Amino acid sequence: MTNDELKSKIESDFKDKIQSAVLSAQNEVIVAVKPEAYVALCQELKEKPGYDFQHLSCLTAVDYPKESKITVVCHLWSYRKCHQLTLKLDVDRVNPKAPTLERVWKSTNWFEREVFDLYGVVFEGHSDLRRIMMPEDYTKYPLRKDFTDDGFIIKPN
Amino acid sequence: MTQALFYILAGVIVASAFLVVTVRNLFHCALALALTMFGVSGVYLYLGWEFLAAVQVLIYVGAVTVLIIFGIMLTRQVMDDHARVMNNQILVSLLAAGAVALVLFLVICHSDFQYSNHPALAATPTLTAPTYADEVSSLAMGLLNPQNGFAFAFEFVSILLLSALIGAVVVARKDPA
Amino acid sequence: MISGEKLVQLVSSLLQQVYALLDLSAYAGILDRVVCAVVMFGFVAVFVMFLVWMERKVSAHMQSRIGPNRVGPLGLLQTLADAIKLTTKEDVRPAKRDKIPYFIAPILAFVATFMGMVVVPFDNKMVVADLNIGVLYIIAITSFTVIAILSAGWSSNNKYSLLGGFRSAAQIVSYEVPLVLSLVPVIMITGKLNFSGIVQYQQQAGYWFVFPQFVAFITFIASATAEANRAPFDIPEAESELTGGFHTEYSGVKFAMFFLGEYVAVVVSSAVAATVFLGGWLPPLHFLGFIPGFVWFMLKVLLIIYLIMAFRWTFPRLRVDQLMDFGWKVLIPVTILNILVTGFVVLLFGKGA
Amino acid sequence: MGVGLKGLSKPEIELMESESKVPGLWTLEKAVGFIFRWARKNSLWPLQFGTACCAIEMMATAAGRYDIARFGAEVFRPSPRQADLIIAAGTITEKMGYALKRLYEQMPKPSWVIAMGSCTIAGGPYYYDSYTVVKGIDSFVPVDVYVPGCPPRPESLLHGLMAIQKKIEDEPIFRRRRNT
Amino acid sequence: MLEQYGYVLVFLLAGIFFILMAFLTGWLLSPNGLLGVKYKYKKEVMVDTYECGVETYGTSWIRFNVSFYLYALLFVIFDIETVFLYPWAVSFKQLGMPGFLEMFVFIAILLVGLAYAWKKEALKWE
Amino acid sequence: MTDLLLSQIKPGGESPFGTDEYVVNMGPQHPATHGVLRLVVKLDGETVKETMPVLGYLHRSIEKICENRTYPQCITYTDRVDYVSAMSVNLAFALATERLMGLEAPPRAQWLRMIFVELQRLASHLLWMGAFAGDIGALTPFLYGLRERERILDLFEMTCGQRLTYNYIRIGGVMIDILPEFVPKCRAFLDYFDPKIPEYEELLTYNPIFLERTKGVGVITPEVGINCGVCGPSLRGSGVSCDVRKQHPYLFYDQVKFNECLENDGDCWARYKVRMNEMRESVSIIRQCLDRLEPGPIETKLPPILKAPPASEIYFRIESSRGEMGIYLVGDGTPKPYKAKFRCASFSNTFVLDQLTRGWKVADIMAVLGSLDMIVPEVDR
Amino acid sequence: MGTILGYFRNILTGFWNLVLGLSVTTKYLFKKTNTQQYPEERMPLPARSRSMIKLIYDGEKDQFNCVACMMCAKACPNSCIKLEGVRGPDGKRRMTTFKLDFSTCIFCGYCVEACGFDALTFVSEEYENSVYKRGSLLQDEQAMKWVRPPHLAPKPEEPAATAAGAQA
Amino acid sequence: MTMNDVPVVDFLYLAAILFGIGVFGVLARKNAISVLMGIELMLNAVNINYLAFAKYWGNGNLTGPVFAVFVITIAAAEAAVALAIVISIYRQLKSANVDEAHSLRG
Repeated sequence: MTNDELKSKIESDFKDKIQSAVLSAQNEVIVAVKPEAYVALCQELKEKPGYDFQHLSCLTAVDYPKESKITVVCHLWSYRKCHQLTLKLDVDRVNPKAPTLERVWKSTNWFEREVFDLYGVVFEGHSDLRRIMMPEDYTKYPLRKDFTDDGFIIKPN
Repeated sequence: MTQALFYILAGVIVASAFLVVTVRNLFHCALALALTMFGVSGVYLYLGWEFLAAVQVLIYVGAVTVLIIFGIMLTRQVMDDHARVMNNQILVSLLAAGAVALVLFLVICHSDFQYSNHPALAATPTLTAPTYADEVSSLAMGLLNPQNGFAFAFEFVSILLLSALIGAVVVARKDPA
Repeated sequence: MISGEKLVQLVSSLLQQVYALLDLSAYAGILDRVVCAVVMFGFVAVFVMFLVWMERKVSAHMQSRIGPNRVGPLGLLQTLADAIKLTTKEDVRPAKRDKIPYFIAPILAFVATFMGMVVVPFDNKMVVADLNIGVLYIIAITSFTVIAILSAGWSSNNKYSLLGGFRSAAQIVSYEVPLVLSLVPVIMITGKLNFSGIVQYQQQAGYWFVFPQFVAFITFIASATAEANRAPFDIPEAESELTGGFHTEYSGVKFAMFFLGEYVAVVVSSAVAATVFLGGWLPPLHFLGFIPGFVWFMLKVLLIIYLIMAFRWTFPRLRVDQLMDFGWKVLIPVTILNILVTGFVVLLFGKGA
Repeated sequence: MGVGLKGLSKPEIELMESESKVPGLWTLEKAVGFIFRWARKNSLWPLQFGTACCAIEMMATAAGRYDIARFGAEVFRPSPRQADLIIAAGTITEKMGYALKRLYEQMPKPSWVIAMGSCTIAGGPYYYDSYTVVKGIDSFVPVDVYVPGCPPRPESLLHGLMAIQKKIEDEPIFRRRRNT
Repeated sequence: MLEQYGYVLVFLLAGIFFILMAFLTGWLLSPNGLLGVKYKYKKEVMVDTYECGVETYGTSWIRFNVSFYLYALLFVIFDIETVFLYPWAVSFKQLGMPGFLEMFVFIAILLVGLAYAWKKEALKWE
Repeated sequence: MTDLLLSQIKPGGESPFGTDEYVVNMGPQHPATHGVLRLVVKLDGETVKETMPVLGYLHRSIEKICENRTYPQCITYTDRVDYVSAMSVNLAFALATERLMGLEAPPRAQWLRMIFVELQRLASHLLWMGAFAGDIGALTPFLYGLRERERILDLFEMTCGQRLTYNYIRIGGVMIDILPEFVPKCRAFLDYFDPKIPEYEELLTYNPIFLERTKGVGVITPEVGINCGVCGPSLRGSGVSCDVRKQHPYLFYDQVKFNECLENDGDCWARYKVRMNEMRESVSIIRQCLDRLEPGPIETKLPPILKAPPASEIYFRIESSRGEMGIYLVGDGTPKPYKAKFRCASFSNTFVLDQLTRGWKVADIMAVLGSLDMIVPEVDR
Repeated sequence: MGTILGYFRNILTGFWNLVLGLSVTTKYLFKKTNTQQYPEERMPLPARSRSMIKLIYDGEKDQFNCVACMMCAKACPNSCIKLEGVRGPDGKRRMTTFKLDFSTCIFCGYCVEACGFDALTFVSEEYENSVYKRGSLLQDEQAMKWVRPPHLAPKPEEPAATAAGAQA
Repeated sequence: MTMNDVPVVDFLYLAAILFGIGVFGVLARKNAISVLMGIELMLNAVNINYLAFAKYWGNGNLTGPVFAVFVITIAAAEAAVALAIVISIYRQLKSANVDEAHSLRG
């Protein structure tokens, strides 16, 4: 199945769950998900025979201060079908909240903790949402674009 | 010279035995017990019982003390510095122990053991220290020779050990419930 | 030709003269003993230094390295430097320690094994005290090590120390049983408990016990390695789990004493193995008899020590439960079986076997 | 990061103010001091401490080709109680800094520190834009020798070790009585 | 014969003496000892428990698992066996077959104990 | 800094076995945690009740730094993400950037990249084998591994001048062409290396102690493995085919012959076997690459200032020595990446540690951790 | 019976495999080591080795080759190069101060590649850089001065043209 | 060897003192393990007597040492079982004090 086919298949199968599905210039299928259908869509993508996305490669976030949003990005991979899918979920930057995917892929546990630690996105329903990289009593979210701290020197030029 | 050695040894034994019953920290008690046992093995040696001295060290110092230390670790009361060590019968027990010791002393004083060093007795050949071949192998003969009386006791010991083993394993093992 | 016996006679007559010269003949008995102790301590210290150096060299060459070579020829003084450094290192005493056991543990660890050196027969008659119950004596006296290790682990007030110390105690007591049992067949054959007697038996019989009692030899080496807490049985010190085990909190001289004690334990067990199984001071072939017995003895001891070192640098470490299983479920049944088989064979095929 | 590790000055040595009055004692002291320095120099046991890339080079230094054992320094001790030297190999973050500081303070004196690699010397590649990396461990642990490189070659580390050895020759061994 | 044990005693005392001397030397010469260089540092951290560079948590003197005790117990039992085994081994040839059979029974009974412990998983490290 | 973590752990009640629950802290400075991973282990006696990895002792904020570096400058940081296998990360980043910008490196550069990445895989696996053996107590294989690794590093140093942080694989090609003597030297190394693998196997594979320590220990079932995101050789030990080189070929991996090494047991021993076999496969891949190496350019012509198109993004994965190495790049039209995320195999592999060690003994933590081939900077970045 | 036989067979095979392992290590005990005894023997490093960065000093012209074009400072991912230059009387720029902070330098090589004037170079053999003071790692042009020995030809000019580092 | 320098009564006195201390330990200590240690002391005192008598009055009869061996054996077995009981009581009552072990009665 080529990425083009995958895109159209997703568009037809999950019309009500996604906002958009595009094929990027780098030939990747990028799907923007509706927040309320996020977990359900992931569950189906994992289990539905045509998709078989058993493997969550990566979960991260991108901070867009201009648009005042943080995008949670998941990269899925199917070991059987060998295809890849990018899921995107926009959350509010001021009060970032997203449902957890822990029940779908266990591996998201640490990925979500990391995103929580570095971006401050709260994953609701997460079993153990603590800081993972930074000290427990740290208060800031370092990977946000507007992060500053003492001892944080920005490279000149 | 050697006489003095015995009295030093006796002093060590008594002092460490005293520590065993009085020291608060159980771990220290166990160490003092090991020292006592070592001293007692010295006494055995002094009496000429080499093999038994070695056995004393092997069993008491090497095994029983270790067992007791493990027991202490399992019933951690050791670091409980505020708890009382003695129960409330301390005076009574002091009296009782004193009485026991006194009675024993009296018995010893009034017996004819006093005269064991009587020259007549001292001259008898039995008083020489048992020689090497005697001790270990004659102990074995005494124990194991079927004609001798202890063969049955010997086998009985193995039954005893077996039952001790089974009993202790059953009692000490964690309860599945 | 020089032999251990002559050497001893020479030295003792020399000593007598010295005593006479100093007008101390009345105390000859006690002075003899003190001289023995001092000489033995010197020997142990130097030999252990040599062994540590040897271990470092052997491990280095096994790993395609060179090993220490800066201090002294071939780095021979390396251990001396280590010893001096450890002596001049600050002695950190943890605040929460249990003072008395913390202090006596290193003393006991060394003394227990050092006392074992009393019965080591370097050559015919070249032995400090040829005790009648030699074998039993060594086994009894080295059981003090357990107490030392327990004290060290207990008193340091450190989780790794405690876990390491108690593991070690459990290990040592478990391996003491096969150690003791593996010597029984030899005693059955010789009927002797003293080392010289065992060697003399081998001399008369014309073979070393390693050949008829190979199983006993292997089990002895294995349990002796475990008794000395050496890899692959170094669970108590298991660096990758417990950061050093019972001596985690010891520094400076006290740590050096544990180190020394461990190596003396290795020396004592190798000496026992060399005596009981490899014929002690006997030369391997008759025509090699011109080389003094103590040289042969030391060579055999070194061979066994090399074996123990090679174990350490070759094998992975057993897990603690597997270690216990190995002791109880392999070594003890095998040694008991060995005793029974030896008994049958000796009884069936005549007294001379 | 605002938490900030507190600095620690190199243990101050109460230095000699005047030499001993007895000349013989002085020579003895010198001779003994020579032996002690020789011993310390040739028996630098490092702590098993490595965090990042430099730790791999540290291992390589201990391995066959470079063989730190030649200097008697292959005895990597897991416990700081028996170590003489911390080779701070690799990036030290604030979180790790507390551990490093504690480890250093738990080492019996005399003890030495090698700052190996750019990261430990000054934050290295993580000097800019990093919100976690300590910009030089010398702010809280007294460093004796800096070995630059990213990571330094094993030879460089050996050179650093020899620099420590040279440094030991100048360090006092005995307490001197003050001339009052 | 027994004067030989004088050597043992002297070795014991000498060993203790040598070690105390080593301790004394260490105390004299080491830093912060009597003659050594004085270092100033934070004593409370230095003497605190080492635990991989973080502060220690909870007590170290914990209660241990019963399996330690069970091993020690088994050891005691088997150690007693050696008490009988050694004299037997020494006079093995005098005792002949009857003695051998006696000991066979003895060992067999103890092996039953070992097998029991094995079966009941007392020989299982927790 | 207060240690908040420990204050959160409950002291733990009395267990029915008469043993206290016992919290042992391993790390951050601990010989077996390969650097600065910290494990807080709850024990019941010697049995592990829970393993709690505490990360972040080496969190160096590389992702933040990369947001303020140009694409070529980022390559220097990729070296330090996984210093044991720096070439792989170099390659991943270079390939991701090339895809993002629609570039392609010339064939010779691709072959060179393959050679170096496979050599790096050998070096990494050698170090892993040594460290794994060291974790379970065998010290000598560690030095053997390092000894052979030195010869690989010689090849690297000869070519790019560094031993560990190469900065060799660049966007659009490689830094510099190999020297003419490289190919014979590389072949000589491979010939030297061939008989070494059986030697390690003699030392370890069927050693009864090694078998005891690894067989049946830390079993990853395929379901758990996939669900927990385990990848690379660790997952192949469970019999799941997950080699990116096969599934989603990059470079010229579709033009060389090699087998994907699979074992079915999923225990530490299976993972060990997979890596040992992978070394053999790597040797064969390098031989094939050397055979097919032809002269040609080693770099494509790049624009003077390398800019990614606005709002472009790429998630590119390769098979690094430890498993799936993914790079997620978001471009915003400037010379610097808007977002760079390194998806490292160790991060997800370490996650599974807690599940694998529960109910096992303390010593098994080391064996399992070792067999997962965890590198702390990859976890923390 | 089978289990008992298996028990002994396991013991025997295990023993044999242990002996095999021992034979490997013992074999190496007698093999020659490949240790480079560093202070006495110095391993010849490949010419490309990135051990130390030096500023090339032209002995004939009695000046540094550097013209302070700032390419190296720009290429440096870590901003550890600080340099200043002036335009000389002949209209050519000349470097006046050059500071490289080796305490943060990561030896990535971008500065050398970016240099189009053969002014910076790596010197392979100078790896003994340990210092007692951190300050001495901030080196200036005098400390980095290096005259190219005659047997080392100047580099072909490929780096400046193609180096990716130059695009910074 | 001049063994006979020490009169046999001195051994007996030593044993008596040791026995007395043991009795005191058994009666006065609160902790069951201490009580056990007291018992061990008493048994040792008995053994000293056995061996002293066997040496001085034994007339070559080895019954004394044989009994000493049995005493050592039984003492060790007793210690093992007693400690096991202490441990199991401790597990029930969370205490190893003898006074508190009343509940064993019913």
